[in-house]
Amino acid sequence: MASRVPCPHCGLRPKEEFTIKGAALPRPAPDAGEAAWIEYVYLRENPRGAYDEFWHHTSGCRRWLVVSRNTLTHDVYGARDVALGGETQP
Amino acid sequence: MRDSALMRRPAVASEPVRCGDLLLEAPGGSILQLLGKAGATPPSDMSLPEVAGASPGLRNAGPGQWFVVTDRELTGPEIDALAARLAPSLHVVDQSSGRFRIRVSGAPSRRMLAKGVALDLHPERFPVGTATSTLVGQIGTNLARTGQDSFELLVLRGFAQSLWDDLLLMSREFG
Amino acid sequence: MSSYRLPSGGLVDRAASLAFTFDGKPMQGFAGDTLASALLANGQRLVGRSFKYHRPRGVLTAGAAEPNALVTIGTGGRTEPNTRATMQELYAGLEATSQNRWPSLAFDVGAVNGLLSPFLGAGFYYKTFMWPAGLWEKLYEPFIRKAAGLGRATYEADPDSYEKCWAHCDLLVVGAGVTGLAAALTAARSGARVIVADEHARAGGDLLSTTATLDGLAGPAYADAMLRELASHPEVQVLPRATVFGWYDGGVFGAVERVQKHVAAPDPRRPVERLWRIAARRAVLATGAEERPLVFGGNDIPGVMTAGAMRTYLNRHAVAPGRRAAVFTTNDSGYALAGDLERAGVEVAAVIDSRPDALAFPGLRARVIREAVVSDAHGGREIQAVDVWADGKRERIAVDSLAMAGGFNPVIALACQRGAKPRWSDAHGAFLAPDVDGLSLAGAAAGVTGLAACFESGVRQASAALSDLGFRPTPLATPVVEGDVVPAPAPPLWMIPGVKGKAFVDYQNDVHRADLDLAVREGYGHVELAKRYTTNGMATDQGKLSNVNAIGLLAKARGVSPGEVGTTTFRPFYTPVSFGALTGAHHGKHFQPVRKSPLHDWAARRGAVFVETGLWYRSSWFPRDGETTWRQSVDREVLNVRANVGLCDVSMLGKIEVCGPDAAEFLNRVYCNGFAKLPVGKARYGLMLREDGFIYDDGTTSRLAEDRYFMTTTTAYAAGVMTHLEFCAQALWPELDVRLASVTDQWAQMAVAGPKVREVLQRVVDEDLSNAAFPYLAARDVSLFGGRLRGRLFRISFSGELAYELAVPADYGESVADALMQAGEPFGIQPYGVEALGVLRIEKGHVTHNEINGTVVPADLGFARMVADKPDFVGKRMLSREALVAPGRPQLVGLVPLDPAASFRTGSHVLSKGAAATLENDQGYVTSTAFSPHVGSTIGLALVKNGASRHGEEVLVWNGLRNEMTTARLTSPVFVDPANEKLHA
Amino acid sequence: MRYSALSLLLNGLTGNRNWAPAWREPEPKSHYDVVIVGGGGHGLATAYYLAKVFGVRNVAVLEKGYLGSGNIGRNTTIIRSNYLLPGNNPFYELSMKLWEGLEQDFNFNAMVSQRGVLNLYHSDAQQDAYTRRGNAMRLHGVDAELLDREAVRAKLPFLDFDNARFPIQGGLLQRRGGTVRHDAVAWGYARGADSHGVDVIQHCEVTGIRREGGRAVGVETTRGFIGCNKLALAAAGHSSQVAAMAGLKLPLESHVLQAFVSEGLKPFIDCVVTFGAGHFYVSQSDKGGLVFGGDIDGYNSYAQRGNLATVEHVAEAGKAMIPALSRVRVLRSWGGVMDMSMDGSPIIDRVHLDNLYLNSGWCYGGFKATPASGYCFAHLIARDEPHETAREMRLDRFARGYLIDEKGQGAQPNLH
Repeated sequence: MASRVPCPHCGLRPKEEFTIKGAALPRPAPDAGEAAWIEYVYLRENPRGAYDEFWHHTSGCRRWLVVSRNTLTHDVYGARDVALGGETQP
Repeated sequence: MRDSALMRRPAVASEPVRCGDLLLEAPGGSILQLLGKAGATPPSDMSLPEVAGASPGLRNAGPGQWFVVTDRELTGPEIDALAARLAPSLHVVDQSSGRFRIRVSGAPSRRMLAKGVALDLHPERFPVGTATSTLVGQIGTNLARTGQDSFELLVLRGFAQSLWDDLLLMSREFG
Repeated sequence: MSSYRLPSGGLVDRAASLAFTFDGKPMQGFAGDTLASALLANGQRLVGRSFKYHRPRGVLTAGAAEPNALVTIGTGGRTEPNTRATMQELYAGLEATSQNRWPSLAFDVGAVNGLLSPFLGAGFYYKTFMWPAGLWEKLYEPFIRKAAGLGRATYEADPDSYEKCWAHCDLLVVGAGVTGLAAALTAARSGARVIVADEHARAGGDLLSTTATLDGLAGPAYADAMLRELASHPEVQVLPRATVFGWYDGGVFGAVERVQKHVAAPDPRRPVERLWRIAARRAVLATGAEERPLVFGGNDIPGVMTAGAMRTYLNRHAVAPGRRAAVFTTNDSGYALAGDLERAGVEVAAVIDSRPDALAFPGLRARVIREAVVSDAHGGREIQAVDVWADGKRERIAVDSLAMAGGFNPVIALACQRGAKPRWSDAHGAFLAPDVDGLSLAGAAAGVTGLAACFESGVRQASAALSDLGFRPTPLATPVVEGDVVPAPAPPLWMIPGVKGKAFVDYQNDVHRADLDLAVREGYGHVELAKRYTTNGMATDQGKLSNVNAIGLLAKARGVSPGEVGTTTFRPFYTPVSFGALTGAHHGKHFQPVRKSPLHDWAARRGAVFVETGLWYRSSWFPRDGETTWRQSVDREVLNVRANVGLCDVSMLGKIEVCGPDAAEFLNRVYCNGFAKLPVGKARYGLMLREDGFIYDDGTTSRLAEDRYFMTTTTAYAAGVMTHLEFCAQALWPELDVRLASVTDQWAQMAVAGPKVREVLQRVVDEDLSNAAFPYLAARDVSLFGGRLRGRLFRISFSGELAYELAVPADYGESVADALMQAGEPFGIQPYGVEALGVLRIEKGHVTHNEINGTVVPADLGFARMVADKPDFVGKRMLSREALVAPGRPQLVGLVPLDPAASFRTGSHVLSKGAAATLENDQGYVTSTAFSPHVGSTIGLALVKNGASRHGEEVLVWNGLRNEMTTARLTSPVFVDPANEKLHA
Repeated sequence: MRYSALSLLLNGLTGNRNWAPAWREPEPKSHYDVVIVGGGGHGLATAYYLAKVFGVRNVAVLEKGYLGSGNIGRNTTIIRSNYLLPGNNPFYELSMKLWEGLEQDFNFNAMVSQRGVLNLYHSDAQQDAYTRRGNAMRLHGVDAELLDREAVRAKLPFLDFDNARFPIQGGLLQRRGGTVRHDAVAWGYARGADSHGVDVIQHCEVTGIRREGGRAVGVETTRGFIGCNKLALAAAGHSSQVAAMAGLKLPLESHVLQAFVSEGLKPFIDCVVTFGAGHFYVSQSDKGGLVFGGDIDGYNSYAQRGNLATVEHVAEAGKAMIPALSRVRVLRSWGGVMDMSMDGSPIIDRVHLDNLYLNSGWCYGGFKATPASGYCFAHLIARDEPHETAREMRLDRFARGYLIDEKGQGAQPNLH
């Protein structure tokens, strides 16, 4: 995928500028049950298709993005700043 | 020790280098990093009166963050004054030693930089006055276009010599 | 050896004669020749030996698909095996050597394999060589390996340089034949940014070998005119000698430009190859078509080549294929060649046409044999005759060259590299690729035939792409083409009757027709299995010529259509790409950038020995005259710190400025220990966990102001911690107002340690450094040199001595370090390196990433009480899992040998005394070791099951790798000053 | 039909027209004792050992593509048993021992070639880590040798010893490691399983798992419903999809790992070497191609194709290790889809349904594990008891914290 990712702050940037973390999941509340936490830390839908993933623009604006893309076709639908939003399409 | 010789030693001790029409320089001066809340707008008063005499430039460094670069080295009180005025919306971090500034100018600048920069440096895509952070080869930089054929790069001090050497290598064919 | 160069014509420069050698034999060619055309002009038809049967092979094509004419070019570090003679431009002094033969090309012992061929069919090796078991590596395999392979690579380093470059365009046109040039010019005139890449030295494609005219101009002249206009557009870049080898996601194409592969002595200021990453908004694939060989017996004998190749050598290079040729064709294209041959004075013995209804070709003198095939070619190192089957009769015709015109395979590789499936078209008799994701095919690559139609196709596809992008395209008018032979589609001829000899499908891998039959018979009939079982399509040409023929033959054998058989997967690289090009300038010392401490030169001046630590170079130790081993230097440095005072460069520790009104709350959540109440002016050791509960990193964080902290991280994890903090700030708790800046490079940081440190430091620092005024863990901005410089001072200690870390702006680091050394001279100050620092910290029982290895929790390292009872911090919830609190976890201990003269090494395992050396008995492992001058022996830190409760136990330190066994005692991990009196002194 | 030198000779003399098919192409039956989902190396090996060792012969292997179309045919063919942790080490050594007798066992020459696997180290810290690992291997009786710089130089003089950014200090050598012709492993197991009565069914995609009560009673496929007493999943790369059909969410991400082959060369390098200062490993195939690879691309993917940046990183590391590679040309790249697990180690376990068995999470260790994976999985299926070497490869280890984390990277698959 993702030879280039549409950073909402920097525009299309090559993959090598990014650090990828994995599924863009919300962190459970501190007092959520053990099951919720184990699911958050370890279990993954791992879909074959549409997927939201955390990418960090390490060599660019240093913002964490949620990159929406397709794991089968490698189409990138868009990327938004995890805190600021601002979805951009490629 | 109060009389010790205090010498500023920049990361790369080099005279300007010319490769044909290309010129590589290290202008020195000061570099301040401004930290705002993500989403903040740039400092409203662009004149930066505290450092006005140092011909400051403002460089985008990601949401809510900027670099101020000056050709003259700022004094502690000048930085303090600027920090005081910008507080609390912006924190000022002195990076004059932490980043090293390199100026590249001359007609082949864009062609030379394209060897390391994935950005489209076409003047309509990356116009004069724009700055952004990006890789030059393997090294992260803040790249600004200061003129049609001139660019400035800010690089972590520790990588400055490596970047300088890389740029010389990239420039060889123009010399 | 007679010359086959025609007396006139062609695009070679007869004024520029170039001398070269083949297998040491001097030869002459002209500028404009490829190595292949020059060899043919010199009558050198035998060029190499095949992979398996070592059969004589010659030039088969005139392009990138060449499977046979592979030679080694150059000598020494410039040796390039497997170079396609058809793509290599001739230059003066070129040295070419044939491959896969011994002792010589003409007499090759390996050719005996041909006699054994009945036993060497597809997959024979899977069925034998199994007995006795041990002989595979010893006997069979070395023999096979020696016989296999093609050219021999050099072990010498490459003297030339390479580089990479990015390029951006609206439209990328791949291929600069008539289609590509028409597409590019359409785009150029529309104002788009255009890149045209062509793999050949000279753009023009078939325009360079056609005898047709366009608007009255000869093909080459017409191509040149188009190129001239392209060159006049500032936003157009034409890249000759550039092969687009891959289409990657996000509209990125990879291309290799052979910048200086056609010169004997490359200009050192320029690369020999340049890797282009082309980001294109749209692309037009105008890559043309490969002519399909015909699968008859002996179709590999030198002198047999594709008709298009023969025409190229004839018309473009002015090289006759022989004196008496035959053309075996399934379509009209063979007639164009036959006509050109006759015009050039080459006798055409026959045109053998597989169709019953072939039309008469005006002006052709040659005999045309209809509804006929060539069943076998005969000859050894050159073709001598062909057997023609017609009307159920065999006729032998003497020839010295044979052209095959088996129809065309559109070159669709790039279009299909990203998952698009080619589909079989009966109408075209070929596989075609769909237009996908902004890439469209034009001209012969799309199954179009004829110059005019290809031109139109290029214009049309470019116009469509430009419209998509919002341009108003300016279509070019199609030129008037005269004299072009436009072959109508003809059904492919897969299975030729009457074949007696080996009929090759994959020339280079020696896969012949019977191999495919065998694969089908044995259950490997799926196209992918057949490929893997027979190796069809796996040679350096990646099946450019063989794949479609193999599919046709598999279809015949299975009784289905080629479409049902389907193709194998198209993958990069379209043609092979050198490591050099893919590497660019990043090799040798430049493999990775160097990161240098601001005190690097300072340490170098003092004789430091440096060691790579990640990208950094760190000063390891500072040898003095008379010291012969590193241990002597390190022991001295350690003792000097304990007795006097030392200075160590710790600038490479990660440093992060954490600012903002919520910085305290933020830190309280990222560290597992409490940070909310850290007072201004104080430092605190902090432990950061991962969300899974294991320790991530540690370091000291100081509160410089109410809303400003200065965090340090380990060197190795500096970048990772910064990224992690940004994740916490942006993704986990965006409601917190916290701002982060990496200041690692802003500060030169020096650890100054030892009982005499205060006196030394006080001479440089303006503030009062008395214990009362600047107590243990004080951390403040300080003024230096009477107010001439500002710095930061932290009273923290990694060595266990009374110690400070002083940070000053990096550009002033050397001056300050010099001043400290000068101030410390009366107190015996010495610089010490990371080795001594390591000894000091092990003596003190301080952990590093040797111990924080990603599998330990705070309690394992004795930090259980640091874990704060607070509502939330990263890692809190996973920390209480069963295995993380169960007994038997590895715990940090110290380790001393019972015999002080004995030693042990890091990485040794710990066994209970008397226990057998088995994995089940493994008690743990040694994480750090050092010779401790303080203890007087080697000491170590180890992670041992329940170690904290086993102090005093004797164990065996087991290093089976080196056969070193040492008896040792488990101890407290703190070897010096367990009461921390020195820290507070 | 038994393969032997004699059979080769006789068939050669009769024009190779009498070779029998290597396996049947059976129609699926309506019910089997065991249905294995996935006709790759692990699924086929499982079927082979179920039939041959454990006497369970009424078995079907369902493969959605052609036989061996998954990672068994997409890897870099390396075998080794140089593992650190007790949860892995004995398992991979079992695999090595099975490799050592495999060809005679299944009568198919898979070209098991114990040419040695050398892991280079470039720093004291790496030497320490390899010392710890080598000693763990030795404790289990696995061969391991620590070579110093000069010993490495004597073995491979063409590595960069003079101009390297990260100088080579030495290496950890496992002489019994090496390479195997990957496709032949699939074919050998398929032929062997078939000869013991297993139905290997190609082009049969599982589209659903039918459950009744707490049991899986069969699978819906593109060729109809197939019932079973026990259902075994061995679909690495796509484990999450198959497990989801049974309502199970796994601690896995699917990632693409690229691999490469160069043009064929005369013998150039005679063992497997891994670079310690970057992601690169290389060996040479019997055909002469240098087979090499590097790190995963880093993002979740099912596309079996990779990114140019990764290609460049691999090449850079390659030339940094062997400068003479500069003018060697890379022929082809491809991508395999890995089950990357949350601790970098595999899962062989019976899961939440009584008769559902899971084999997944192989990361990039899948090929070398093939024989032991098949053997241990067969053991578990046949006996409902984990094999002693695979006891720690449980699914619940993540929840309970008994991780098998060789690299200590934690719950982030792309770091393993």
